[in-house]
Amino acid sequence: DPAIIYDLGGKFDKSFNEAAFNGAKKWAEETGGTFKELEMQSEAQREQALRQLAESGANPIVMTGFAFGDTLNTVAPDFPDTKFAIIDMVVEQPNVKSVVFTEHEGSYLVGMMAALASKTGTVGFIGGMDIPLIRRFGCGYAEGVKAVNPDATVVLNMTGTTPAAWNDPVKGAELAKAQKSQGADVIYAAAGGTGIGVLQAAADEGILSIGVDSNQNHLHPGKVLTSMTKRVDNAVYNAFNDGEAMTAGLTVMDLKADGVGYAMDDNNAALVTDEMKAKVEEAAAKIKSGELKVHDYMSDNTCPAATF
Amino acid sequence: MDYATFLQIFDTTLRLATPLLFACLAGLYSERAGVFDIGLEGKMLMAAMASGAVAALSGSVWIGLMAGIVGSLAFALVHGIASITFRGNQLISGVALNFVASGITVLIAQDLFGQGGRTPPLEGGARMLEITLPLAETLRPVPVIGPLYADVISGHPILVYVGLLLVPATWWLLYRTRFGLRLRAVGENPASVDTAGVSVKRLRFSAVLIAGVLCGLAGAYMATGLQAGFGREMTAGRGYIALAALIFAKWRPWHALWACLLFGFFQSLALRPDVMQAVGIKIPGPALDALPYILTVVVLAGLVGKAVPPRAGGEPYVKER
Amino acid sequence: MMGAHDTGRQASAAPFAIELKGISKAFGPVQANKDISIQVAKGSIHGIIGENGAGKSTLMSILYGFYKADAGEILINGRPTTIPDSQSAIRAGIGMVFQHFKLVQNFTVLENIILGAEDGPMLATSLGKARKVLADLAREYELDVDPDALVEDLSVGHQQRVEILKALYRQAEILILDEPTGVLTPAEADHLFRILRGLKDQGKTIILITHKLREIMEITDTVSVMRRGQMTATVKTAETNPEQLAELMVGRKVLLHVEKQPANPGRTVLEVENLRVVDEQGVERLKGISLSIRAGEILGIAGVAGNGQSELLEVLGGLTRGTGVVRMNGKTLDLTGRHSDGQSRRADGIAHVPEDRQVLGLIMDFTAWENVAFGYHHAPEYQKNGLLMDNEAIRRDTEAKMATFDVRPPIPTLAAKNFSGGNQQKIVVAREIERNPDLLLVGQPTRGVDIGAIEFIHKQIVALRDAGKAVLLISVELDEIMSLSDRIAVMFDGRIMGERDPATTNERELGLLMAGVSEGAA
Amino acid sequence: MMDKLPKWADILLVPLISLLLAALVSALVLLAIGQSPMQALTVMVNGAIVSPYGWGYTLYYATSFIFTGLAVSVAYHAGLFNIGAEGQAQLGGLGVALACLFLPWPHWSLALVGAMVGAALFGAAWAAIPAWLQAKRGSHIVITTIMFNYIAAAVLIYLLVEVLRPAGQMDPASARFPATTSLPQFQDIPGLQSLFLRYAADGTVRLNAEGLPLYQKVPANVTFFLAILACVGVWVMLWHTRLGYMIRAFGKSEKAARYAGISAVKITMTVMLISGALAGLMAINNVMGQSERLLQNSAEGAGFIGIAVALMGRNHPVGVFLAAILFGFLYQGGAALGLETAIPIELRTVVQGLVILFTGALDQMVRMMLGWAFRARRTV
Ligand SMILES: Nc1ncnc2c1ncn2[C@@H]1O[C@H](COP(=O)(O)OP(=O)(O)OP(=O)(O)O)[C@@H](O)[C@H]1O
Ligand SMILES: Nc1ncnc2c1ncn2[C@@H]1O[C@H](COP(=O)(O)OP(=O)(O)OP(=O)(O)O)[C@@H](O)[C@H]1O
Ligand SMILES: [Mg+2]
Ligand SMILES: [Mg+2]
Repeated sequence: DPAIIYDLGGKFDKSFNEAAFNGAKKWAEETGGTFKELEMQSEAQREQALRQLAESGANPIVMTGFAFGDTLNTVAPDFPDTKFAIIDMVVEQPNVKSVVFTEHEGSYLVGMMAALASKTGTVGFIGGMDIPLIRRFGCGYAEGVKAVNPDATVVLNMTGTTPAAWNDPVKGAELAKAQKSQGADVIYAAAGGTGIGVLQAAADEGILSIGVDSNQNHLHPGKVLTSMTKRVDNAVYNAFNDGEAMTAGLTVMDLKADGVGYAMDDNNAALVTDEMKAKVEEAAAKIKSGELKVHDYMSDNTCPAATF
Repeated sequence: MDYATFLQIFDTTLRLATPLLFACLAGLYSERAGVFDIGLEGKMLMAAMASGAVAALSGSVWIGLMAGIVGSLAFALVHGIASITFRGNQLISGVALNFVASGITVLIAQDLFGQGGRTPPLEGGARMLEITLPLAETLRPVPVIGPLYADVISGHPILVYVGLLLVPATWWLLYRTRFGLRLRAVGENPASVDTAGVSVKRLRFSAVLIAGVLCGLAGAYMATGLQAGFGREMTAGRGYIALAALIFAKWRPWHALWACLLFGFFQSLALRPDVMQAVGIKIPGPALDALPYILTVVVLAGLVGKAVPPRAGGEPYVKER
Repeated sequence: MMGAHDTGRQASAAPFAIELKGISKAFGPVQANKDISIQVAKGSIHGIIGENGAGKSTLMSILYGFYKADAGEILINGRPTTIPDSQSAIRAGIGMVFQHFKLVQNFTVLENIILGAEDGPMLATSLGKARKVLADLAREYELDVDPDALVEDLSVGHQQRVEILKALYRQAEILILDEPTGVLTPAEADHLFRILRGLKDQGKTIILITHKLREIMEITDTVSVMRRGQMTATVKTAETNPEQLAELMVGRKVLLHVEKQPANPGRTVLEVENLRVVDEQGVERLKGISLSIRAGEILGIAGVAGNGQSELLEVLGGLTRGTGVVRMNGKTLDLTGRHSDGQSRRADGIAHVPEDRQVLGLIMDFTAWENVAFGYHHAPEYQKNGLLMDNEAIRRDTEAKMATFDVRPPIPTLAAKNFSGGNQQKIVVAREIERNPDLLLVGQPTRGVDIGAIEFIHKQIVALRDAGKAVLLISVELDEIMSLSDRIAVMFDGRIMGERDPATTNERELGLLMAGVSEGAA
Repeated sequence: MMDKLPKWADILLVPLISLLLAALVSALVLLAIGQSPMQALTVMVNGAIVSPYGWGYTLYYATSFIFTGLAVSVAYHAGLFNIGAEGQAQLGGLGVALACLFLPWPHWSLALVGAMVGAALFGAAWAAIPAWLQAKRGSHIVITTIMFNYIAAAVLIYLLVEVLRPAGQMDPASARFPATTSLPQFQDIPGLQSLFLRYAADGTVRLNAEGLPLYQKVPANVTFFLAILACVGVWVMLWHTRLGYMIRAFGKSEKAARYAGISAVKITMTVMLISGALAGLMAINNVMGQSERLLQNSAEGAGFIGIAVALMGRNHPVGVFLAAILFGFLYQGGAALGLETAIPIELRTVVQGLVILFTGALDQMVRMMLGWAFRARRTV
């Protein structure tokens, strides 16, 4: 059986981990297969979780989150016959598949959307743990905003410096309220479970929010502008489908490959005008064709559009 | 830092200080009666889970609130039985109940909702709505005072106001009523109460149960007012911060209010590193998080006046050797 | 002589204020009260005497509903009354002043008085009323205290007044006082007795527990004697005398006499000059003590409890700090620094039998052998291999000591708490005396110890003296002081009032000194 | 009021009954959430005892719990309730990390000694301030050690995020320790090694690319033997040295200790330093022996479990050892539950809390129940 390990924040974070869960669920529903799953409770458990699943014969084993990288590097060689897949991190081992996403591209599109929807000219970004990966979200977003409105202000906040930042809705809500008081009327949350608090506070305060990873538009219908979808579900689904035959190596899921995007559905149809959509689609096409290149924070740890 | 930011931080302070205040007052009743209570955290957590779950199931925040109080009371009762009836170690009982609460809340919530120990987000009538105080909008244009009233004082869930009112009420109860006199006496010298013909057990049980109700309010506020639902470990050490505040306040109601507001202020500052940086202070986030604990140690060290706990605190009352 | 024989006649007259029938009470294995019956006439002062642990306090606590009797019956004013708790006792008109006061230290006098007797749920009304009543009571009975003072700021005598006022405020008709004078100065005691007489004149009934025969003779109308949980007799005070009471108390003819040769004092072992001790509350407990003890003599210190004797022992034993000069075998002792502790004192040849064996002298949860090493755990003969304690050696030593001192049962592995009080005391005395110290400090050596053990312990102390060692003896029992000491010093209010030769002085003279009446005035 | 129990009943029966009560209540909880207690027990036993892999983990956890249990016990003998073992263990981890990262070690055995010094020093240092406050200022050690747990967490987050995290790494953790500091785990120890061989489905030993046999890797390591030594050491210290004698005397009666010339300040400080050092030494097991780098929250609550272990083991090293094994079982079994069943892993927290409650706070109730039982037997 395949297996999946969710990172801190948990399977039901309505965001990153839940997207992974949805992919696994889809696979199970389609194939009728069963899979094992584990949720992390603390940093120190990672190795035991990995080993325990591998010992139990699970194959392949998918894990969500960069934080598994170091552990996987030491565990994978002990189980040469087991296939591993890790999301958001590159681990170079003969039996590991690494899946990374071009979050800056998706964030660029929702940044444009935010700038188009904003009336105040100020928009917000609330990141989870302050790491280069999340800055990649923030940087792409800021670039998208500036592309539409070069005078716009982007208020950037990070929730914390430890994995606890993925699961702190109280702090998310307070940061959202603070950003509103600074004039932001659209806030993009790239913070896992913390985002629940951001979206809730935005809805309570009567401003718009942007979800992340999963399609979160339904959480507060008519109040979530859109969601930057990161198709973790597809990555998990594909890995499960490949089964033991999964090939090792790096897979980049970009806009062109539908790895990232923005979500449109009934819940936000009224918020997004055709004109807005047209502008965003135009940019998307340029990115796919390579005509427009969004800056990747992780390529040089700098961001031309924003300072962190 | 402009006035609006200032107001925003105080607004947050008030919101975050409220659960601390309820728990701190809970500890005050219990410890003033001579029963130490390290289990504030567990009771809050239990109440948060119970109120979040019942509010989600019933759709009514008020039924949820009652459930939160009942959940917290159940733990208070066990603490009472262990430390009053069976004269067990009050500290150990509190520590134990915190563990039980930390685990059992997840077990129950997971069983009820299957969402990893979380309740579904609360909506509509299941949430505690913010109430606007009279004249808030009318007064808003008044310079300085207006925004302060409209943005900071007004616009909180009802429990915030209940918490604030509980401070003078507690003061009055403790220092102006018969019950308060006896409660304070039983924490100082239970034998004096006993020989005066008043039941030590009954007094201590009532104090412990009052603490249960107050922790219930704290937890319910967290799950239905501050946040929209319960999440595992959502009290995040607030019970211990409340304990710290209680020591900081030297077991006095008005001081408790100031201590909780101060610690709430630290918490709200920790949320706003940008503000700290803007005014040129660079305190690492973890240092801000740890500030209440550090301050408490400083107080305990007697550097800021000595904190003398109720004299009979922590000791089970034993008549016969 | 038993009070029960003429019940018939008395009952036809006024009923007794209190009548107890067959009261029994056990604490675990300790039978504190055994089938006790007693009658107290209305409007009288009834004394109860008995040795430590005889069960006096227990009996009164039962009457006050603090403890529950295992068996027996209580009649108040002739009516059978059950007293399950203090509330019922108060309702029955009983008030009690405990040996250890039951006051809330950081409450005011007024708050202490209304506690449990408030009128209605609001404090304001109760406080107002209490203030008035208190003023009346103060006038009536000479019971002045500042109603707004904090109890912790009051002297012991005033705290006692608060306790009495508490009882009177609850309109007690029967007042029980448990050893009220133990902590009082003689002047305060006299004042108390005036108050008690006043109360008696108002028709109140008073039960007074005391150890002091003088007080019994002075103030009571009838007196009951308790011994080992039983009531041995009740007599009219006018028809008895101290000798008879003492005999009833200990169960045989007393005036303990210790066989000893005249002292043969040698060089000076201990010299104390201008020793002062200030306690934690900042009260000066020793106000400049000077004394000296020579080898081969016993210096007895007499005094009412609480006049600084305990502090003297403690500062010499290294438990508390003090100022002044103390020389032991010519060496000046450290009274404030690193070496002002029990270990250093032992190293300097001082052994110490503390006043309270259960709190200081023994670890009750430790075994007998562990207690034998207590304080001497650094002794070389108890060590092995340089690093470890030689538990085997300690156990052997314990067996030897238990044999010499006839400790029963002679089981080294038994926990101290499982020995009787007398045997506990023997363990402590054995441990200290067998060290063959140059100076033995010994406080209340025979408190709560049975007669046989008393004689044995006395012999050991004298034997130590005869071996050329110095002994400082502190005891509240004048008899003990008189019969053991070679010289007697009397302490009052932290000072030494004077020194007497036991051969030429008498109880009266010592009593005056103990009451603070100085030589000139005497 | 209460009948005295025979000593053997007090030492054996009371903890046993408490454990049964805790198990009973846990079973009721399981039933209430619609799970089968029997199934849970089976999964736990299978996951934690039956296979070498399982007990490799059980003993790993037990090793940590022995150290923290001893830490709590030693302090308890002096009448001090050290709730700070968690923070002290985290600081111990810092000591281990610094020793392993910044000093060149030629061989693991030397590294072990160095890391032990680091762990003990840092753990003791973290206990020193609460100890000093208790000894000198009378600040309640329970409260101060709780506060110090939180402060420790903050200190570690700061250091891991700002100081120890290698450039380019995203998770807040130190760099990996050099390979020369790697402690032998059970599958590396000759004699134990063959227990951990991996077999293919056909029963043959599995080989790696180089043709060498593959072993199951368990985190239990040589620290386990150190833990046993620590038990013996603590036992000797408490019952066969002057220090232990003074600690126990002080713990039973502070006043009497003063009479005997035992300094409250000295004993409080010494005992808390020892306690902190023992808690710190736990880090050898998890930080050096297992993760081989310093992670955030490395102690994972073992400091708190130490309280349960000490209470359950009656503060005697033998008891602590047995209780630690029991809790190791509970922990590994709990992990198996999380993997194999729908029962959340938090069940083990509940059991842990209940054990503390029944052994530490409701012990009088248990004694009373036993008292009745004894009396009933006598009258029958
Ligand atoms: N609460 C108690 N628990 C257990 N034993 C007790 C208790 N109170 C008293 N005892 C025991 O009962 C016996 C009688 O004690 P009690 O206090 O009545 O004596 P007493 O005559 O008042 O002595 P004293 O003159 O020392 O006050 C003693 O052996 C004492 O140790
Ligand atoms: N709480 C306990 N839990 C488990 N075993 C215990 C406990 N207490 C005592 N024992 C057992 O009793 C034995 C003796 O205990 P202890 O060390 O207290 O005895 P001792 O009299 O000091 O022995 P020694 O003569 O060796 O000094 C221990 O080795 C142990 O096997
Ligand atoms: Mg008495
Ligand atoms: Mg031994």
